[in-house]
Amino acid sequence: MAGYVLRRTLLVVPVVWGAVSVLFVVFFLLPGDPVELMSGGERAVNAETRAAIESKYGLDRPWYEQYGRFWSQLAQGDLGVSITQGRSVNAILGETAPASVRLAFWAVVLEVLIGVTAGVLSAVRRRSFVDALATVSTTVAVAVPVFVLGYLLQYMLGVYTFRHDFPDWARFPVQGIGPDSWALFLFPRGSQWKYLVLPAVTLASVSTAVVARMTRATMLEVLDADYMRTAAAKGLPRRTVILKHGLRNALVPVVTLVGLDLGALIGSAVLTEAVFGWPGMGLAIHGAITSLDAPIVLGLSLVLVAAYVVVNLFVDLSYALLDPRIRYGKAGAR
Amino acid sequence: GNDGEDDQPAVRQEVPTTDGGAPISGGTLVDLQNFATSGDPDHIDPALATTVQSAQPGHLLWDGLTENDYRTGELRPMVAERWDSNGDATVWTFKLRPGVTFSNGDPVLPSDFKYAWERVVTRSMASSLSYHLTDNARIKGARAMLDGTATELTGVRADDANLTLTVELEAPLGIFPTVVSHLVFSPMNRRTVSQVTDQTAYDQGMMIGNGPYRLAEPWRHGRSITLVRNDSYWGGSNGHKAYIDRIEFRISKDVNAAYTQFESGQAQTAYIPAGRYADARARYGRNISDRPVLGVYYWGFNMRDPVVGGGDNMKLRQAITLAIDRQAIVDAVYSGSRKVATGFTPPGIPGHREALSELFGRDLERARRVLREWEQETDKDASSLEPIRLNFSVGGGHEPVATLIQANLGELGIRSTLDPRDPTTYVSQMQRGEGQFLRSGWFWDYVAYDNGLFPVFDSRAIGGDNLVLHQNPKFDAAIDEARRQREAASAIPIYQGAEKMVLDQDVVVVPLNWYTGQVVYASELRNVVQGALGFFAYDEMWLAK
Amino acid sequence: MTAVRSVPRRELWRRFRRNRLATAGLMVIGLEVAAAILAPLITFDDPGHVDSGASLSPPSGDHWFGTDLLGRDLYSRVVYGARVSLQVGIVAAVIALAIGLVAGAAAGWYGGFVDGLVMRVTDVFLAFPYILAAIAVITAVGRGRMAVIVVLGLLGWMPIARLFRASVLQAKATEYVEAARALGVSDFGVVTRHILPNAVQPVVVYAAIFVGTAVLSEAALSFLGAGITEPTAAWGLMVAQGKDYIFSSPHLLFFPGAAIFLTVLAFVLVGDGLRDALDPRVGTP
Amino acid sequence: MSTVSGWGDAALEVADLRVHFDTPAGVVKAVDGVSWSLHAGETLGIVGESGSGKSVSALAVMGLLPVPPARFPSGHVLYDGRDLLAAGEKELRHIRGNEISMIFQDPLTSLNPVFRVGSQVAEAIRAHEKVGRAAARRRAVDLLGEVGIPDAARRADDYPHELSGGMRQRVMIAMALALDPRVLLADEPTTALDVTVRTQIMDLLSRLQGDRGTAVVLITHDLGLVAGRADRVLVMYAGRAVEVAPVEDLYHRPRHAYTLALLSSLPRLDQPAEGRWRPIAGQPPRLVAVPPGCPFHPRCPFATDICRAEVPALAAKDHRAHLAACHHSDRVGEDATSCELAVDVPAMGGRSTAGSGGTPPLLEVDGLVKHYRAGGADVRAVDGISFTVDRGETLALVGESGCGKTTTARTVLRLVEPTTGAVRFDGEDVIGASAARLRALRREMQIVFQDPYASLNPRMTVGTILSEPFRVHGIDDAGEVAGLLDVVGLGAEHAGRYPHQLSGGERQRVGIARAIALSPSLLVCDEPVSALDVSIQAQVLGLLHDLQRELGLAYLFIAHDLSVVRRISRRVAVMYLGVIVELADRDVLFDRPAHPYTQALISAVPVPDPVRERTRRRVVTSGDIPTTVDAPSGCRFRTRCQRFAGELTDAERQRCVEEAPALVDRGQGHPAACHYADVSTVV
Ligand SMILES: Nc1ncnc2c1ncn2[C@@H]1O[C@H](COP(=O)(O)OP(=O)(O)OP(=O)(O)O)[C@@H](O)[C@H]1O
Ligand SMILES: Nc1ncnc2c1ncn2[C@@H]1O[C@H](COP(=O)(O)OP(=O)(O)OP(=O)(O)O)[C@@H](O)[C@H]1O
Ligand SMILES: [Mg+2]
Ligand SMILES: [Mg+2]
Repeated sequence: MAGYVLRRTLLVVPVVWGAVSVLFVVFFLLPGDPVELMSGGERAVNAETRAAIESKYGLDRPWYEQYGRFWSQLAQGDLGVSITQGRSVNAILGETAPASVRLAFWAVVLEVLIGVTAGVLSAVRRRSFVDALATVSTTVAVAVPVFVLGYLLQYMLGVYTFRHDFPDWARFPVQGIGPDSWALFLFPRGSQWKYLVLPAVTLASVSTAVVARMTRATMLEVLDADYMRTAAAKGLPRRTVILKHGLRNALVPVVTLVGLDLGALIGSAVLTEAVFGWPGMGLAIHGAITSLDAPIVLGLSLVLVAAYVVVNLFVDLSYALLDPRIRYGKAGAR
Repeated sequence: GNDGEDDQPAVRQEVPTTDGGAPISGGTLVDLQNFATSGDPDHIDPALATTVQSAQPGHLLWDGLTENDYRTGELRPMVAERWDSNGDATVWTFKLRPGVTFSNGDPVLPSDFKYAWERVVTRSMASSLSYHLTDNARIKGARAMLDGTATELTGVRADDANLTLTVELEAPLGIFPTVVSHLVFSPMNRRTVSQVTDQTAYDQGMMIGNGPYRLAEPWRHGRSITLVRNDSYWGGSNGHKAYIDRIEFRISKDVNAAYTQFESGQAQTAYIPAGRYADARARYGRNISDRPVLGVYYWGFNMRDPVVGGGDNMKLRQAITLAIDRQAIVDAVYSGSRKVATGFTPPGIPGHREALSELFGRDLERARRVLREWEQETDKDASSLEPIRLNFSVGGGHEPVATLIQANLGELGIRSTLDPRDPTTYVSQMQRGEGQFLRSGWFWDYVAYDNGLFPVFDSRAIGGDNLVLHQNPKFDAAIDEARRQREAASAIPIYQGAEKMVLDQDVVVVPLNWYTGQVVYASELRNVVQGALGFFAYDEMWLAK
Repeated sequence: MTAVRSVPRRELWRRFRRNRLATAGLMVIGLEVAAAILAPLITFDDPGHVDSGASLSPPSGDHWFGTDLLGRDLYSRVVYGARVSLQVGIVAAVIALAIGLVAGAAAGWYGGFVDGLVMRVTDVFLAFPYILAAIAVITAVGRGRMAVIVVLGLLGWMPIARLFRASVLQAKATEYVEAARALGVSDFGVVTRHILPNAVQPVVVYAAIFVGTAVLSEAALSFLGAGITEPTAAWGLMVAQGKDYIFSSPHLLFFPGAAIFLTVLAFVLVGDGLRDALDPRVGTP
Repeated sequence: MSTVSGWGDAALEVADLRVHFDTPAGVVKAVDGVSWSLHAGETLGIVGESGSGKSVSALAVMGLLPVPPARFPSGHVLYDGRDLLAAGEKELRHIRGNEISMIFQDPLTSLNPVFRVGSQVAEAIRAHEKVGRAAARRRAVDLLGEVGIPDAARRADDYPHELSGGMRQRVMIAMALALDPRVLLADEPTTALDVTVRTQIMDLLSRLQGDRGTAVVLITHDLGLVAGRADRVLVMYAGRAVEVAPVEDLYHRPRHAYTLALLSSLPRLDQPAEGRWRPIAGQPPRLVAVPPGCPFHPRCPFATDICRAEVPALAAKDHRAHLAACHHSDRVGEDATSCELAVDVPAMGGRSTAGSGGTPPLLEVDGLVKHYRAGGADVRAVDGISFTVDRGETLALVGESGCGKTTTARTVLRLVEPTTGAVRFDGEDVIGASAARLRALRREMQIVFQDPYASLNPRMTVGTILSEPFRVHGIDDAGEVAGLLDVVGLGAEHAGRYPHQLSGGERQRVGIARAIALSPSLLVCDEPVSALDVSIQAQVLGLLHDLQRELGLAYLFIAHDLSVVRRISRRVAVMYLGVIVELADRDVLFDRPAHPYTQALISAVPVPDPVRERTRRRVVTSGDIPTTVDAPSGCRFRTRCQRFAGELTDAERQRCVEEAPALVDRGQGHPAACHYADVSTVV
């Protein structure tokens, strides 16, 4: 087991390295000129100013020197300095990462709670109304563009309820993370909860559908399993049979999916972040790409990639807990 | 300056209707019209803030030597009590008001101005606003500092004892007092600013100013810039402190989202996205600030282009100008919110004349006639020309305009194609002459005729903002002549003549429309006044209970 | 994931047809393909025809779906948009399939070093936040239809490679492959005649769903300003532009949005139908 | 419908049970009018081929069938004065596991893989009794000890996959008997286990049954197994009960044509290859389309018009307790004693041609070794075996699961490369052959696989599959496919079908046809019939036999079913953990086995004869088969050897521990790898 953990952990390194290097290359292919963008977009830049900016950020050095510098800084825990904001990327990370993590975390919570419940219900009551409802809504959730859903929610629970003087609980803020954004922890404080609701629901929508579909499929498979019959034959109540014996076995693929998702959600939440003005990493990277701010893009992407890989490492390792048949570094018994 | 992005907030020169009632102090204003349109500014340091939005907080944090009255647009003294110049308008002396302090209690002295201006042209600052000192005002020694050959701004003398600031220019400039109203000329508290190691990162921390507001906390990127009332403010030209306790400028890139946020009752101001303008008019009626601001949206011809440029093709340009339906563009693309341009210089600039250009109205008949003349004169066939390239930068929302222009040209039998370019290098591509019929825009930095004509059309601005590469010695001479006038009034006819020259004789640009404000505000917000250059006078507003 | 195994085509079709939803999905796709091909015949207006006077008119007899900002007929644009969106979805899927199949086959068949290498590269690509990586590349190469297609393909092949590798490994270990080798069939023959046809079906399921998600991704990219550019009539672009008029002129969002929705739904249903048809547990009794 | 309860009060009674499933393909009448009763302490055997409705009827008793698709058009399940079919969920829950419990076929899949076995047993207790966690666990550990799990306290914390198949089934039994139920339904409790382990488990069940007086329903398709274990036997066919009788009556005086046919189609361990043997023709019916009248009539040699028209009722025959549903039970009864319809089969196994002309053996395997590396350990799948196969003869290779039979087959054909050792075909070195030579050699050696589904490419039609050999070797295949189909007893219409459209037997025929397409001289058959039903098994064996006679094929026949081996082989090699432990002519091996393992193996196979089965001498091995990774030193069998455990002195044992016995003749007339080889009769 220890050997396996070590091997898997070491594999993280080439993946992160490869991903960031690819991004680096892409950035060197970019035809744009960050300096020009910096100075207000369309304003002409005089040569002196340009030279000064370029030497300040090392943009005048050959690519391999910039590349080397990136990694050597990184070795000291320094992600570099943003070109457009003039601040350290570490600081930007410090502000955006907690927001991203909060959003992704709660989206995953919703996704698991709703997705698994819906999946189990529709598998157990196959071909019932619940099943039909779950199937229809999950298919629809997959086919509606995320931002359209976000706008609809904003309109219905933000604008409409405000205009028509609905009670306070039905009125949701439509932008941002909330008043006291300094306390950016997993658990929002006070009215921050309300700010979280719509983005989390929007972000969770697609994943919830996927989780529900996956849970339903594996549950159906598990319900057919011999050990379910054994459990019933012992005289256990149906709930116990389904929730203890069934769900536990259906969990491995669901956990894999959720793990992949948690890693991916932090980055791919960009659409939701854009719709709700959520100050997360996705939005920061998106903004940095359009303003050609390579240090932000590389620095934050590095963190995202690492987060993704590490989360998945944990998912991999958690299999051993969920399914005792999976033991690493040892041949499976007969 | 040049418009950073297309849609900008607005200025107005007329006195707005103010709501009755006495001003009340207190409350928090959540603002979405400023930074909730195009996201984080690059800088909010007066020395570095390039766009109207990025300069807005600066206007509340600093008072300069002079200012344009937010209601009438006329130039008024601020920190400078009075000023004067020598005979040819090359040496200017400002006498500072005593008792003006920074928010940390330090007095504002002439040396603080000198220090601030030197800071702007310090090479390592790499300020893209340095041209105000080097090119526009042409302060002696500014160029040398920028080149790195000098460490002092030799043309500026600060006499702190007598509160006198003397400025020597390299060329006459009658509008210099107007020029120094620009935020870049704000004073800097030397004692605190010189402590900062990276001067370009000064705006990341707690900047100290002398205006009606002060920073409540450092700039929070992507989120907000928050100001609180400066309770030690000296009162300014209107003699009172600000009313609203706290102003939160929320930062976002999504105009639509911000507007939705306003609609859900989460903010007091918002910028109205074009597509929602009609709806907003109907719904919020009186609470919309929509007067014209000092900016023009235009398409220009590359004057060095063999097909459309040069004297020979003047009539082709004329025909194109006459064919474009400015009204239709304003109606379709901007929901009628902008004003059709009848010249280049917008209303609000002293000297503006309505219908200055004789080519502003659409006249398809005349266009066809002129085109036929051009065909005969040049022995060319308009319909067999290579399609004319319509250049614009991607992402600025110019596609619909280009598409409509394409349709208009089609009516003349002239073929054209959309040629969108990378926004990050658009300017330099155009500077290199790669454009043909190209989109641009201009925002005035100060309320002066010169500030539009010189940067866009003077041959000395080629390589700068003269993207049409217009070069006409007669025009250049007229500008010089106007600048020599000490009296603003006497310069105006000269500027008007110069403008007519570029519009009707050389036919260099087609000004399509003048920008207007598109800001909606909550009914409890009172006395919403937008200054001449697009800045809101938040210090004059108050929140009704 | 449920085990998916190989089923002969005729049988697959028979089982697929039993699934009414999936058949409906297939019909929607068929109609869209027909609309895309016959676009000039079934529309009354050039999709690029500008009529500034008719800007933003609501649906009417003249303009079934209304007009857009520039007064272009939305019905024509939606119909012509089928060409673009189907092209984006299908070509991107083809690119992803081409890369994924080659990579997966190489990894599965050769194993060892090749396998390790391919899987690491797959990991690298999977680790990117998908949309952000797409935006970065599109920013680099410039916006446009080709860019969107290529990027979606280039960033979408990894699951295909993984799936295909797994099913190649599975097929490789079967007794019929062994039987073929025992008969003296060459490696090439084994791969092309026995392994590929059997391993490709689970991938086809994924590819069908991929087409749907690619159409969605195009919309997402347009929304984030990195999609297809004007004046192309692309659904994603129309939706992204229409969202600004969501309250004043909802038809701008509704019609292209519905087109996207139906298309994605159709491909997802077809994918689901294929999966069920391939599922051994739903076999002939 | 007459009730079958004849003997006083029944512990459990099933009356006119019908279970129908609604499926897209139609109504599956899985159980269609079955009645039986079970008395306290009694063992009722239910036998029948796959799909005949055995499991479904047991599950119906437990109320474990999914409703829908299941329906119960008629029937009662009477237990303790209640009808379980009508009982509510709560009542059923009280009965399940507590009063009636069940053991399932596959102990691996029937235990929940994610819970420890101890807790799964404890859970069964806590489902019905209010006991604490700790107390339940103590009882679970006791139970595990009682079912013969050594070191039960520790093993209780194991997960199912950490136990061997036999141990898992013991856990299942512990779970089923935890609450002393009155009735135990054992659904194929030993089918998934190795032969030697089967005996252990059945003995355990019998002992526990005896101790507790449990009534047992023993469901199986193995006629031999019921013969020795059941008091009464019920035979099912196509969802119907066709015959019920006390065990002796059923085996010696069958009164239903199907029972008779089944009995006479069985290859028997206790009978020489020559003699009475009669495969049943045709296929069992599909349950969506059961033939009208007697469901067996299409395959029945006695069938007449009445069989086609009328469903025969289950009626008493010789005496009250012997019932059969056959229109011709009298003729069946006569035939059973006269063997009128049986055909005499000549000896199978081919004739060796070796020695006659001094020609070398067709296949020569010498010191073959194949080691796999898996998970950091060396799997010594085949560890130095040598044997020969002569032209036209059948050499059977037998042994329990995992002993290396398949590996041997694959290495012989060089489908995997051996670690060391030589394989010569007709004198030519196979291992060192070039690619081109290998291709040529492969025309001569072919293989038939165990799983008739997996060995046919599902996307090719039978025609394409059969023409592939010709295509590959550049031979014109015109007419060949039709000829091949004909040879294996299939029609030309099969050429256009896909494998899934064929039955198991038909698929296996296609597999054989493909193997013989290029007229090889050696066919390696890797368990070609073990996945097939008894009646189909007989058909395929018959086909192989015919082919051998007609084409002079030699077979390397791999099997674990010794009854089959006895019927078809000429010589037999017994493998244990990668080595051959005994090699002899067939009859010699069965009549006078010399190696203790061979003896245990043979004695573990039940024979379908109740009298004989009860009086046979048993050689019982203990424990589980070690894995090839941790094979014992010296003699690999010593850990399970009854002689090592009981008869040998310490000094003698020392030799077994230290020295691996060579495969040589120690005076018993044939080679055996045992230091103390000693001939003994166990059949
Ligand atoms: N849930 C179900 N839905 C439809 N058909 C079913 C279902 N369960 C069982 N059957 C069918 O009922 C028939 C009888 O099945 P059953 O399991 O009782 O056979 P069996 O005699 O136990 O055979 P085996 O020896 O293979 O276990 C089979 O044809 C099977 O396909
Ligand atoms: N490719 C492989 N890698 C590792 N171990 C293997 C491999 N193939 C077989 N083995 C192991 O080699 C041993 C012998 O396997 P083999 O399949 O030859 O047994 P068998 O006698 O055919 O068994 P069965 O009766 O179950 O078919 C087993 O322990 C098996 O797990
Ligand atoms: Mg069964
Ligand atoms: Mg085997």
